[in-house]
Amino acid sequence: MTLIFLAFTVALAPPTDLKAYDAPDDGGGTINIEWQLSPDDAVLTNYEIYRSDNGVDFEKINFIGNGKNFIQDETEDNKQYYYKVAAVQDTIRAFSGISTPVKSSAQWIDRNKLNIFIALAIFGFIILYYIYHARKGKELYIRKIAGLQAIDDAVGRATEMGKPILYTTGIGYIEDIATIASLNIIGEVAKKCAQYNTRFINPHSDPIVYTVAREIVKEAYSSVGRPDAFDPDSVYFVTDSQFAYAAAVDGIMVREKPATNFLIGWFRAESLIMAETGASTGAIQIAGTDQVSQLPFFVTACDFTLIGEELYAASAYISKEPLLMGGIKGEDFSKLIIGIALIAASIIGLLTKFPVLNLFK
Amino acid sequence: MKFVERMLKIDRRIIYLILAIVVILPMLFNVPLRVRVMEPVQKLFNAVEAIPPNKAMIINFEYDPRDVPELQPMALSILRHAFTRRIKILVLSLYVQPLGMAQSALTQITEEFNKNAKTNADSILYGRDYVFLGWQPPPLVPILGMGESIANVYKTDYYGNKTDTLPLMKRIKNYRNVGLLVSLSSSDVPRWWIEYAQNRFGLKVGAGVTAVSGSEFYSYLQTGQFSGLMVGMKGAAEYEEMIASELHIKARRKASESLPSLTYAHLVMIAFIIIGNIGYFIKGRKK
Amino acid sequence: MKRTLPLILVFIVGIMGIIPFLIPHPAVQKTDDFFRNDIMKIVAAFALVLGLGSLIRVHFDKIKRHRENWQYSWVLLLTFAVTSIIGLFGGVAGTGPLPTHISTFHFDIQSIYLNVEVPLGSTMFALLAFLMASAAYRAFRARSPEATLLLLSAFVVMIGILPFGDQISHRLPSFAQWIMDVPNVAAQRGILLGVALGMLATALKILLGIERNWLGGGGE
Amino acid sequence: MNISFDPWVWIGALLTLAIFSFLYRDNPFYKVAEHIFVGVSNGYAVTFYYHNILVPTLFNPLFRGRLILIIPFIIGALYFTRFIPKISWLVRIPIGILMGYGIGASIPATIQAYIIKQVQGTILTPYNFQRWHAGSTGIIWSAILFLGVICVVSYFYFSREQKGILKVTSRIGIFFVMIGFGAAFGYTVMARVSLLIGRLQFILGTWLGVIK
Repeated sequence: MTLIFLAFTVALAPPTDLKAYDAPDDGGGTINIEWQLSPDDAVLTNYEIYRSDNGVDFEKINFIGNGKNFIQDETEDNKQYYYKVAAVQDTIRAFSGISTPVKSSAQWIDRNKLNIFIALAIFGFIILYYIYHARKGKELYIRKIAGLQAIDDAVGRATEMGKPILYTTGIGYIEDIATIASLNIIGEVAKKCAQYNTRFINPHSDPIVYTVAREIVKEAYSSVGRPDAFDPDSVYFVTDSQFAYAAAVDGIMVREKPATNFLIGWFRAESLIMAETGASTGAIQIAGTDQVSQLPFFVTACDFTLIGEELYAASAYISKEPLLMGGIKGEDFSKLIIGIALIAASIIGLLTKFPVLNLFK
Repeated sequence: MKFVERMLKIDRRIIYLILAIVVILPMLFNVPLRVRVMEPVQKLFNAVEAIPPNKAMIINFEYDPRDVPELQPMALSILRHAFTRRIKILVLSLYVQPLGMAQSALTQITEEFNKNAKTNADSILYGRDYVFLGWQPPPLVPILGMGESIANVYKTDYYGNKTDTLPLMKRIKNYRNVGLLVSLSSSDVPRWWIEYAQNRFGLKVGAGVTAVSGSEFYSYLQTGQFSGLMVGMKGAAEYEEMIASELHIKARRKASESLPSLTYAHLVMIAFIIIGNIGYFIKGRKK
Repeated sequence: MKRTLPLILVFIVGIMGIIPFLIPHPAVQKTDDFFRNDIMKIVAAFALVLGLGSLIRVHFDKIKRHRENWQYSWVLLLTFAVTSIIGLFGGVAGTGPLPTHISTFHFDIQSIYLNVEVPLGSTMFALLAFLMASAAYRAFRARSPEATLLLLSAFVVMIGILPFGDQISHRLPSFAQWIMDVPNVAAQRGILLGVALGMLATALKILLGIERNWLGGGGE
Repeated sequence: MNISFDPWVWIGALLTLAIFSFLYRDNPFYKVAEHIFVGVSNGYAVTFYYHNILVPTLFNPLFRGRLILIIPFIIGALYFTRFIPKISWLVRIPIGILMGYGIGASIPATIQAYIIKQVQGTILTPYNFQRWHAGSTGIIWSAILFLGVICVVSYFYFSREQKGILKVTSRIGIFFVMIGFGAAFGYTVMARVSLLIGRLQFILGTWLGVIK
């Protein structure tokens, strides 16, 4: 009898050197448990994890498939726990030793994220430094950006043809940087429309973007001394449903036949639906977005496309605000640093064993 | 010259019309197009073949009517494959909408097999050869819970039978008795199976996804987290090709029948691009 | 006041948005949670009223002045009213006080969504098949080296992913995939790096109140 | 030929055709469909915002005495000041809060996803070479990728005229961009045509029943 019992207990080798420790860089409430696989791992049903708060009476709290040697346990902070792990084959269990007592706790800093904040510090400093310089009235050069030269002619053309101008900021929210960049450009376009007395159509798919745009356009009209010319119905909300919005904009394009369509902001699949419809009406189209997935379609269907960062550059450039221009110089310097970092890291990566990739987790 | 001019500005409606014709016509004649099977689908087929006799396969239906054209053919092929090889099947969804898709696929294929079954042995019986577990919210509960006990997560099946009374469920206790899970989805769900079921219980996972979402999933195949992958109608067609050539099943091949439409659509686009360029070059020379 | 108060707010709230990334401690995470899941959601929900206000005003105005196509504004306003009423009083699952079915015919909000909005949406989406064709025909002309490259790579990939491309050469599909994996990724990365820096710069300018365009006009 | 008798199928089919008719030219059917689309989508939005956000996250907890929720309620209400000229500037407060938080949160996310991750994937190291599963050619591909990224970035260098070396690199950069765009365009065709086939199967199959 005892022999058989013994036979069973020795039949299965237990998992060895069990480690239980507080999960690092987390908000507490978690303990990591690690062990060396049982030599019989292949034949196991699974591993069972047992927990105790006094080191004597354990209760099964979790289990994990064989081949695995790590699990996390949800715990109460600052309460002591003991762990042990059993290798299980059907009804047979072989227990590991009991872990040293361990408490879970919350950390104040997530070290894995530090690199992000170092990067933020570096780039942030550079950009702000150049903005500060620009404030001191240093003249800054920015190369020509095709789409921008086009804007003036576009409005002029519309005036001659006596046709309106359509401007859509896409389906982004107010916190999307592309939307904000677009809102910088919309003001300038509206100003020109006000000067030339060209009709301005601006449908929206987000109520907040609509509210802000309305203010900006209104401001643009009064800034050139024609507040009376502002038509409150020229800036309006349509719907927040992606394709319903596209359907509505398509409708405007074919009915109002704008001379120029501005498709500048944050776009998804509706980008080509609008761009191609606009092209079919013979309008000049100026597009711009930072959505890489949509750029191919704008580039094919539109006359001018502000690609990615060009959009932001444009929004700074067009306003001629030295402060905004300063930012661009800062971005350029940051690019140099990224380039250098890439090359340096590659040299290290190629010549040494140093795990350079871990710096960029 | 006149002709060249025309080559340069063909009315878009003509393009649309021709495109519509070449897409619709093949749909009326349903002539399947043969394809060479690419690695991702070959892998999935092999993964199904490799399921040991004592283990079952889980099919996770996770698509709504919108994705039927792309994903339903995959479902049918997988079911046909499994039933021919006598692989036991568990069917489930994490959300409620796809249940309808699953039901219709199961009815169609089981009838198809039982139509020409003579003995009880070679027919497909509910509870013995397959079980429709149905739906058990929230999604993470079944994904994790089935690692310990499937019957505990799905106390009753889709039809309300007590799960543990079904003969098949007496043998299939948890993921350890599951050789492969195939997730047919247009959303993120295949990723969840990897993140939770695979990372924790080493469950083998394969997937069938729509062409729109396809590109996001290839990397999981490269890293080996997916045992195989079908993308869009082409992927579905390749699987149909496999069961036709390897298992000699004579059945409708809906995806393969859509391939001609797909192909001709591409060819029409290419043709018009070429026409446009020819016109452009001739005109260029004239100047 | 009218401009400074909002600017100060943006700065503070912006910082509140940043730190939860660095600090896992519950003290921080819980506040962030409340901010994101309660305050943000609710404030955003209220905004819809502004939009709908505009929508309704514009269309009533159209009807009043008999602007071009004013009849269709009735269609819009009516479908809007009906859907809202069914949705608000019929309940999400059709379990509200308002009855949402006549014998076996259900017209609860979900059926409306599935049978009206979904078909309309997926058809608009499907239009792209046609629009891509006309766009490609018009734009893919070998005018310049750039345009030629655009055209060629589109070509290779279009043929390469087809069964028939494989019949031309077994190499073609893998070449198409290579274009997707190497030059395509290089282009995307390059653009993304620029975009990221642009975003960062703009974000900082907004938080620090250097870029205050969004305030629009009115009151110092 | 067994045509459907489900009214919803008919509605869906007619709307589908109305949208497709737009490809020929703008017409009354499309106009109706378009206006229905906008109307219904807004109606659905109202329902969704009310039943799935305001009721569960604001009203219910508030009436259960979670008074802190009065704060977002008031902030949200500030939107309406837009209609009261005297205090209309208050609308900037809810807008500022949404925008500020969104932008703040986006900063670390952007740096991680768009800068650090991209740089990591580009660095030339043995590990990145294997990632291609392309054997010995992996190193060449990584090298091309590396070159491409540097050149594309140089195209976005605004504060110097594109002369000399910068002219060369930015030209190469734009070549990469064009190849990438072309490929992405070509790759998308299949997905879009699949969607079209889906709609046609609905028309010809579910509705008209001319195809099985």
